[in-house]
Amino acid sequence: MLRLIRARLAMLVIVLFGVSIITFLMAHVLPGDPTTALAGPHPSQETLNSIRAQFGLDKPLPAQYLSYLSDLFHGDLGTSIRSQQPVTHEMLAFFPATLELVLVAFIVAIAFGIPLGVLAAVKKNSFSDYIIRFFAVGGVSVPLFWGGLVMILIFYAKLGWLPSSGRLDIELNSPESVTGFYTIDTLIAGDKEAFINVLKHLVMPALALGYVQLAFIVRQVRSSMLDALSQDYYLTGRANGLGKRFLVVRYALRNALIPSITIIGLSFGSLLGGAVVTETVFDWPGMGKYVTDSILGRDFPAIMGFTVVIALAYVIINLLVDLLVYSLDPQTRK
Amino acid sequence: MNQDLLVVSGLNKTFSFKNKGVKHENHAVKDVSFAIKPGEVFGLVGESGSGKSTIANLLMNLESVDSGEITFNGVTIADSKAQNSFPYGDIQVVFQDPRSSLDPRMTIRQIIEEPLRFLSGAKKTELGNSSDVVRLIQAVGLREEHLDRRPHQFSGGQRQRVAIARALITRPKLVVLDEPTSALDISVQAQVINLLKSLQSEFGLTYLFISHNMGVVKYLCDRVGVLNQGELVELASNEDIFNRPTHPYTKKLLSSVPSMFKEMESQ
Amino acid sequence: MLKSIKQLVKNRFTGGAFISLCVIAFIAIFSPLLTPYSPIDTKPEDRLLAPGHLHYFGTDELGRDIFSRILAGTRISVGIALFAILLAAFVGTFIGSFSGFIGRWIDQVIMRSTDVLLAFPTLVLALALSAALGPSIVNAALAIAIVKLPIYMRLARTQALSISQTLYVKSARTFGVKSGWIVRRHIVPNLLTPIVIQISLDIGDAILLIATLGFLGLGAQPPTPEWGAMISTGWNYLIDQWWYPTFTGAAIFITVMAFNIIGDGIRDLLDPKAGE
Amino acid sequence: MSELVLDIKDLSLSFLTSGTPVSILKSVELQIAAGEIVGLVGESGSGKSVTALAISKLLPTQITTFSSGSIYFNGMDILTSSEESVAQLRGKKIGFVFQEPMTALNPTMTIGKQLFHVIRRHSDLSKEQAQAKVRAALEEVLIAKPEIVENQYPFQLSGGMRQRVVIAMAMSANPALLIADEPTTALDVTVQAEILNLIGKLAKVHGTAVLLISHDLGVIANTCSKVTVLYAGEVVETGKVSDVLRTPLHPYTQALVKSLPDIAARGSSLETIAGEFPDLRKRPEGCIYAPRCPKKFDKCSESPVLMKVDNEHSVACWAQGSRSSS
Repeated sequence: MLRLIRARLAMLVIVLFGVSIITFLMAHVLPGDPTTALAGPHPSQETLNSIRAQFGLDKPLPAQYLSYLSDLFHGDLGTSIRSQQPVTHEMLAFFPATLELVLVAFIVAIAFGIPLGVLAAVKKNSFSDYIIRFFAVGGVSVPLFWGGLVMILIFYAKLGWLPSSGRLDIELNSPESVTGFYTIDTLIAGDKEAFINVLKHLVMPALALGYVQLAFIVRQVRSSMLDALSQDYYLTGRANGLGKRFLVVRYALRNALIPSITIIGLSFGSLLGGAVVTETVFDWPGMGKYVTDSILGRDFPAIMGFTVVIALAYVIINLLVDLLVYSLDPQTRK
Repeated sequence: MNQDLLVVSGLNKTFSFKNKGVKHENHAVKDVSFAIKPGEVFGLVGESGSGKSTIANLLMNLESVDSGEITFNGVTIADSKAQNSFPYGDIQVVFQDPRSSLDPRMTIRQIIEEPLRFLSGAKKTELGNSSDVVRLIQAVGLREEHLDRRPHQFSGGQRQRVAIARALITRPKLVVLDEPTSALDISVQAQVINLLKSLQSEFGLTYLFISHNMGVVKYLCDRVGVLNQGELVELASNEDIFNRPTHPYTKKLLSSVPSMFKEMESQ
Repeated sequence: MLKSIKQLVKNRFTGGAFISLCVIAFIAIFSPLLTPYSPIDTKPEDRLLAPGHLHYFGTDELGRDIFSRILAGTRISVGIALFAILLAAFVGTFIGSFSGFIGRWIDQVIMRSTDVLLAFPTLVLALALSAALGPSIVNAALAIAIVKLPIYMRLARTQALSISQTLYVKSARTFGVKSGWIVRRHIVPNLLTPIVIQISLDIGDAILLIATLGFLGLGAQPPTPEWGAMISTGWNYLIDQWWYPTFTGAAIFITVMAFNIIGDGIRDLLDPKAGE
Repeated sequence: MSELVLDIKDLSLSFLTSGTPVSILKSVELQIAAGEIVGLVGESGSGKSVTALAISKLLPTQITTFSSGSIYFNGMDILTSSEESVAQLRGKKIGFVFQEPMTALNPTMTIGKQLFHVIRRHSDLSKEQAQAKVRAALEEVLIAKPEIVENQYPFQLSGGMRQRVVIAMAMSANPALLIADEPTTALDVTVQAEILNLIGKLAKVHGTAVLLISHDLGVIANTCSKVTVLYAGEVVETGKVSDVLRTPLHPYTQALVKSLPDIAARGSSLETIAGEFPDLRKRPEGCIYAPRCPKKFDKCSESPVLMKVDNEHSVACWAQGSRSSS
């Protein structure tokens, strides 16, 4: 067990090292580097040089990279051009909002994705299989932003059932932040009305974001379930008189989950990515929206800061997935 | 001309692999020696893990030799110093599984002619560019129009015939048969065995026949080596091995074979 | 190949998608002839008209015919997506099969670098790359190609590894065949089927990525009629001129759906195990 | 003759493959009495595994159509019985052993747990009693140190050990019939001998009827008392092993026996069968073996019926029929 963790951690360091190189390259080497943006329209040479000096861009590349690395190490993601604030602080401020949205979307995706995938596999080529597959292929084909827009159009503009932006109605005061999750903080504060309101705000963004990953999970679980159901041990079980339902749940599903967990881990990562779009459409004050505003404002350090944070989160998720697979699949413990 | 065609002396091969961080050594071939005379069918028998396939790989230069030496026609073709030139074309192989030994994307003609493409030196001049693909495809019992089809259009038995034709295209002196009939049905196996026997006389071939099927070895092989966990435990003529086995493992192997008539007498 | 196309059409599920794909391809190729109005010229007086017989999908804030811009957008989205995926597939297959066949430390280096690229969620990496390269449709295409590259490198590598274990490659080695011939004649030809399946599954995703980058302002810049960019501006008119962003988005959805259904059909057809 | 455990009469079935029905079995007859070990031999495509799966209704229902016949198990016709009543038999009255020990067991569950599930399913033993029975079942199939094997996973066992576990599972409810479909094909010769002896011993001890399916005549000769030979889904010959293999009457059986290298004289060439395997999409009229049969004559255009040559030896061949008394 320890040996596996050590190997994975070593891998983690290598990958993070690679991530830092890529983000460094993107930030400092590629044509659109920040100085051109900062210097404003047709800058004179002096202003360009002073800005370059200010950002230390005049030093040789390796030296720049080392200083970039040491900043990263100390959690310093550079300063935002727009707000002149350290990117790290802004990230920390916005992170809980994104995490709350992504977690709810993730729970929705798994809660419905796994059972639907299993159902589609067990009832292969039946009517319900076709419906689920059509629903799933729709999910992977819908553009995230368009899905959100259509939802706003229907449930906000036309039916007026749900609010279309923000985490809480403006007139209600936001809960005193304990966990940073409005859902939990309102519960802690015992403010039932605010809690309901927070849920109403969460519905559309979480569904818009979760639907795409739900579709991915359905397709993956269905294909690995079909594979598990076609294995010899399933036929041996049937021949030994074990019930179909028992075999599907206790035998096939367990084996089907192992390959699916990796995909589910990946889908959590892409939820973080998708949040950029969903938060913009639903005006959700999280890291995603912060990034789109940075894009509009050419705030390069902020964009790069976001990319590093997401990559770090993604690598940690993959580590957790590996450990989960390790516990489920005895062959990895050989 | 009783000079041996192939001489294997003191052959050793060890595979090392890591399992849970611990280094494991698998001494697959332990000090194996034998010689094959021209025109002979030499059998190598053993169960899985006995090292027979590893020996085949060593002979075909697919694995490097740890120690010991292999000489072919008096010339050293493999030893621990590994910079010997391998007589490609003189030694050919036919593998067990016909479904995987032919490239599904190639036509039968391309498959059979592939070995010709890489001959060098004496062998190339000897063959010139007379490619007797047509003669060979007929010699193995198929028809000329089969040459332009692809492997998936053939049965297991037919594919094995194509593999044999491919092995003979370079007019080899020695053909290594690595379990050529194990994946075939009885009736198809009989056809392939008859074919191998007739081709041997027609092309003057020498066979190294590797198998776990004692029945086929008893029928085909002049001399037989019995392998157990990498060791050559017994080497003798067909007569001696099957009627007067000396080594306990050989006896156990022979007694385990559910032969047709032996049991019924006692029933 | 013809037989498999017949099978694709026969199955009800993929039949519809196949027809819509033909229509999309037709539009992409002949869009200049099909568009009733110029997708670029503005006519302020026709600003934000509702869909009618003159303008099937109405007009945008600069009086341009939305229907024509959507038709013109087909060529951009599908064309760029194909370019990015084929580029990623070609380069990825080459490097992946080479690394899978040669193995040893080269393989490790290449595989670790794919792990690094895969350490970013696709959208995030595409977003960062486009921002770094500077917002333009070509840079967006390059970003998508780079993001998709590791998928093909890893797929080609695993395929190359399993093919190099087959008996026909082992036999080729016994003929004294050089590695170059084995890769060219045995590895790559047998590698194509899984790569084609992955390409057919990836095109839909690439179109989505292009549209998303466009929506975020990182893809095509105005006035190019790129679907994502159109919605990026059209979004502000959602309440009053709901058809403006909705129809444009529907075009993306239907195109991507058609590609994905065909992709599934091709996978079930060519890779029997996955289908069964 | 003692009461029949299994009585298959005139069984014909076809599979729907890519739209066209392919006739897999045609009027198959097979009888097994308690305590008897009957061999079913045939080459690939003969339909021997399909027959086995048909007995406990494990064939894929959407593509299988039974065109005729019945399968009586202890007097109950499987084909007309409900799925629930047949499900009761599986594992309890009919045990199954498959060919591939490598994949027959669930890779992510311990051996003990999988055995436990089967035992609990077919008995009302408490958890503790069932756990004890797991160990007893492992001992009965001669697995050394069952208390260790119990907690191991399938990938930690050798092929032979895994096949023993599969046999323990199949025999755990003391079934009336054990179907072993090529149980030793994937195993080494020495391990094969042990497994065949184990199956023979268990059948004798429990009086279980055994249907042993194999393509290896040696395995059949060594283990079974009676044998049925299948060619392209049709029974060509059936009878006592010594009769059928020592003095085969049907040209196909004769060719099979003569094509075996183990008993052929070294110099002689083996007898082979000309022609190709028939296309079962349109099963030819008359004798299925006619196109490849050296003894073909005009009567062979009529489908032969299984005719008794003596009380226990029957053959489906006109050339044989005219010579014998019946």
